Amino acid sequence: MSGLDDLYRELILDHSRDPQGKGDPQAEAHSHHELNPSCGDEITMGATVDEDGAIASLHWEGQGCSISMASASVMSDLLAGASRDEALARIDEFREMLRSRGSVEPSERLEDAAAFQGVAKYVMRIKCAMLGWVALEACLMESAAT
Amino acid sequence: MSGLDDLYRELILDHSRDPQGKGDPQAEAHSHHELNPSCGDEITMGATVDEDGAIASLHWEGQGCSISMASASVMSDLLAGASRDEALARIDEFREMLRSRGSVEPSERLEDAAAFQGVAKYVMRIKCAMLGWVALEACLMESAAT
Amino acid sequence: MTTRSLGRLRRTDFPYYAAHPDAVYLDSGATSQRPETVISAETDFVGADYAAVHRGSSVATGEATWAFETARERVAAFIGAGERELVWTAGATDAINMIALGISDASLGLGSADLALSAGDEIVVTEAEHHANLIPWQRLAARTGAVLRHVAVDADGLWSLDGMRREVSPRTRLISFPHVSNVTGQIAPVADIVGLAAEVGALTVLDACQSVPHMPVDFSTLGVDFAAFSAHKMLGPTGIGALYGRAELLDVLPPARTGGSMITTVTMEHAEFLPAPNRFEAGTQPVSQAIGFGAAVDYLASLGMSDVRSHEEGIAEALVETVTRTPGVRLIGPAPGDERAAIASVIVDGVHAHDVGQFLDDRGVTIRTGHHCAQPLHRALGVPATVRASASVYTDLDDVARFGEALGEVRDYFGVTA
Amino acid sequence: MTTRSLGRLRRTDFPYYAAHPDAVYLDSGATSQRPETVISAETDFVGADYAAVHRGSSVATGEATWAFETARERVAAFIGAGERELVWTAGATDAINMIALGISDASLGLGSADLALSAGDEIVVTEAEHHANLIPWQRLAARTGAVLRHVAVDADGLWSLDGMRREVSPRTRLISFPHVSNVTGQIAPVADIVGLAAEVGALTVLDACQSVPHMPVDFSTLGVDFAAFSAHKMLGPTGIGALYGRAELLDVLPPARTGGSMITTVTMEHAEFLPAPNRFEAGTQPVSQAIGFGAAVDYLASLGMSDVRSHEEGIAEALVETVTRTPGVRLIGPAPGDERAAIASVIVDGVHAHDVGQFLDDRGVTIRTGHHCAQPLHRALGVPATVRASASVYTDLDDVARFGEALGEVRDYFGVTA
Ligand SMILES: Cc1ncc(COP(=O)(O)O)c(C=O)c1O
Ligand SMILES: Cc1ncc(COP(=O)(O)O)c(C=O)c1O
Repeated sequence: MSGLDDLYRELILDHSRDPQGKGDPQAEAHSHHELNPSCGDEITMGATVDEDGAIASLHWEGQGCSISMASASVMSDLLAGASRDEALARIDEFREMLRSRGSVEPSERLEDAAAFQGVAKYVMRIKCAMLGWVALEACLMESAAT
Repeated sequence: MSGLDDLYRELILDHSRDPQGKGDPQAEAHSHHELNPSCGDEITMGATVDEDGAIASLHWEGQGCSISMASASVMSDLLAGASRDEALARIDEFREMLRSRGSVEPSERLEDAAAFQGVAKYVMRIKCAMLGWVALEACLMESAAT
Repeated sequence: MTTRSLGRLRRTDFPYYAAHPDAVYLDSGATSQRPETVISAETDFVGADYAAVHRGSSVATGEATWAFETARERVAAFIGAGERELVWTAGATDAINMIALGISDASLGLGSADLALSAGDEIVVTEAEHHANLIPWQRLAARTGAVLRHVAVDADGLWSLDGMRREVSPRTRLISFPHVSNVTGQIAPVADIVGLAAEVGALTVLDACQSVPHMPVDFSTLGVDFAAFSAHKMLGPTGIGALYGRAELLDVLPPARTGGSMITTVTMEHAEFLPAPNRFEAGTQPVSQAIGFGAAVDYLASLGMSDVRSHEEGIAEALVETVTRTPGVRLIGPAPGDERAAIASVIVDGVHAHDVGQFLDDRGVTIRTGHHCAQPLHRALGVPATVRASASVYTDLDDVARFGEALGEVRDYFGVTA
Repeated sequence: MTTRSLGRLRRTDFPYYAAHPDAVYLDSGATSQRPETVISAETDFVGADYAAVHRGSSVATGEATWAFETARERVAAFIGAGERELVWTAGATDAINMIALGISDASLGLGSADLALSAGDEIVVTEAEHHANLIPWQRLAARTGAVLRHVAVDADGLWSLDGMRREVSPRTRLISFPHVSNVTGQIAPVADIVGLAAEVGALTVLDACQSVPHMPVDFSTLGVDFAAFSAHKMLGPTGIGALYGRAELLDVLPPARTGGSMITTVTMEHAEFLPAPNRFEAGTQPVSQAIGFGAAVDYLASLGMSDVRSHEEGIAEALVETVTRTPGVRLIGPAPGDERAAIASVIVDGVHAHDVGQFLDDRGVTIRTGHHCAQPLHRALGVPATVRASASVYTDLDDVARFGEALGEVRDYFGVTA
């Protein structure tokens, strides 16, 4: 697999062409906007956490490169329905994998999100892959505070 | 002669210890203050030009290194009584000698001021040697304009 | 192979190409490669005889001192300025800020009243500005109550003299504009705008970052009041740029940055400033960088800037030709056949600029993706980012061909139907 | 031979000494020599893989990118700052101006009202300031109507905590002072002044140009709000320095210099700025210089700053001892036996400082003569200029001995009777 194909795995290209979880973030209890100032990519993520602390609903909109769009899409599949604590733990794992420069193997719990492993070698793209995850993290923090 | 002895010739050290032409510059018709901001040396030169265009009287005060003081002193001896045009010509010759990096031999007309030839090799000291001469030049320009 | 003769240039003059003879470097608009002479000018200077430049009498010292003192002369001569009209700055951004902050101080009464702006006075820029030639004027307007107006760009990202004419009025005090746009490659009609400014008595500021490295530029002939450019875009080091200003203006513009070496007399209450250029050069200067800058200008001058321009005209034509025949790729900026600098920014239908950039990078082609510090222009184009190829003296037709080849494969890779 | 062990230092690490093993360089207070590792860090970076730092995937690129990104971490760690608290600047002078201009903008309503100064507010500095830490505050006072007060120095050029206490009042909004005086070598009682500032709610700014290169310095432990220092005085390149600021202050201080790379969203009307440190880093940064700065800090850290300080304490003692036993030479600054940095400024009875300097230069001893950008201090001493010897890590006792020898011959050469 060439470096590039390792970055743009089939799963990622598929998600970028047909992103999951799109919808009106403002309709959720909490929403948060994230911008990558270096390229203009942006995502607004919305989430509603139910009384048991589970993500009852999650929707986002945004524009950007295939990595940022696919990553938000895969995350939507993975974390919709998860408990707040579980979701935060997955976000941490995802971040750790990306920042490891390839030294950290993705945990099984990341499921399809493991496909973003190849991003770790492209320092300039880590921010793209994190965009949606960081936005959800902010929503969950806010929901915990209220 | 070592480089240093070529800079600090006996004549220069003598003049710096016993400077000529000192007196109240404000008592002259024209006076001008020159400062070397890099070291704080300063000279106020005063000159009175008579109706025939000759320097009837010339006095200065100031403080500074031996080069600047000796140079003002030697200039006083050389140019008191000279015509304005002659004086301006000598000032030009002196400047040219200093800026030549040693390539221009002093003209005989510079008399004792030729002793400053060694300064040409010390770029940092050219401004010191010029201080009094530049101040006189300004007085003469002013006298010509009035 | 280069398009037209740049006789004295050897790609191997550049350590980058010596190490990577096959590299396709098309990001000179962001920052350029440096010839070995520029690198060694600095290294030699900071090595064996570093301290000596300040004082001393050895032969080596004399040479280092001479190198430093003459660097300003050489850079000034290169852009048609007197020595007193060329100020060292940290870069072009710093230079533009120095003008804006100086006028701001003048407006607060800390310097020449002639330069002061009052509420309602107008500053005119273009919608094509690099942020460096936009935000400093926004801040100046906010400080003084002046109004910032702008000439809009069209669907191709171009602004026009007519548009400028509509924005300029007797209230206009300052017009700042890009000599060459870093996104579209559009070349400004400088003489016309200087004429327009003269009609209303406005100052002119030229953002010359993308012109000075690529064509003969003589600021005094052009007649602008101020100009700014950076060494790192013209084969020189980072950490240094230059502010050009007409001597009589520089002597009265208040220095925004104050400190050592720019003064005559300082008391605890008050400081008197030196004349230009030194009044703007507070503190220890980028000494070795100035020497590197001098070496960069020497290298360019040895090629001849007219030859550089005709070489790059050839590259520009080839870029336009290559891009316009690639399906699904839209070229912004001047129409094919029209004058432009050797800059080509494109939008690939269906593929985000970042993904295009990553693909080209994988094919060994270095270009730039993003808003290129020109968000308003990109907003007008309706895209957040473009893909920009930009050339310099060492760019050749093979570079363009390999760029074109890779660009042609992008949409297929990302599965976009043609 | 060094006074105390600086085990890892080899003079030949410095190309200057490799070329001139007998050089007596006592002008490190002005600018320092650089080890080969600093020079080659830059050269390696700008050579074969220059462009690559921005994007790309080769191993060399990865290393260059890593070098650039970690330089800030390393410089920040060196002075006890978080990464977000360390801003690259063009130098210390630029850093101090950035604070003063930022507060000026805040006072004009362009940013945090907390930082705004009003007419009658007071700024306190010392009479020992370098012009870089004086004129920017004069200008800020002039812009805002604030009053600039100062602590006077005594006949030896020293200022005191008591003196500072007399100038500080509830109207004091900012206290700026030199950690180490570049003329007297006096070391400030930082903790006491920070305490004094806290009592009245004033900000503190530390001019750390002459401390960071010579002793362990931890700004967060010291508790100052802002600090400034330059790379070229600490074995690093010219063209770069740093501003330290507590994160919560840097996030609200308006950026004086605006342009690319310091923004989030820009429209023609308005720009939003990034958080610190990037909000202060407009335009292309001194990239290779940052890498050189990182290498300089690595070199110093490998020596250990406590060991550097005790080495230089030995040099300071030797300087004081040598100077005080030379007839007709007056040492200014702290009394013999009192704490001082390895800086000794002297006045030679009957010989102008410039002439002393020329004589020493002829004997192969490089020192500095002049007002050292501290005219008010020299006015207080009653002389226009002094002769300054200043040390760094590579200075040894032989240097001091040869300086003493030459100094002993000066008056005789100029025919001054003892
Ligand atoms: C105490 C002090 N402050 C400020 C400065 C200014 O530093 P720079 O010239 O590197 O900006 C210096 C050095 O000249 C200094 O010694
Ligand atoms: C047109 C234009 N103006 C200004 C700048 C800013 O130059 P620098 O980042 O070197 O300060 C650039 C380069 O980025 C540019 O292309």
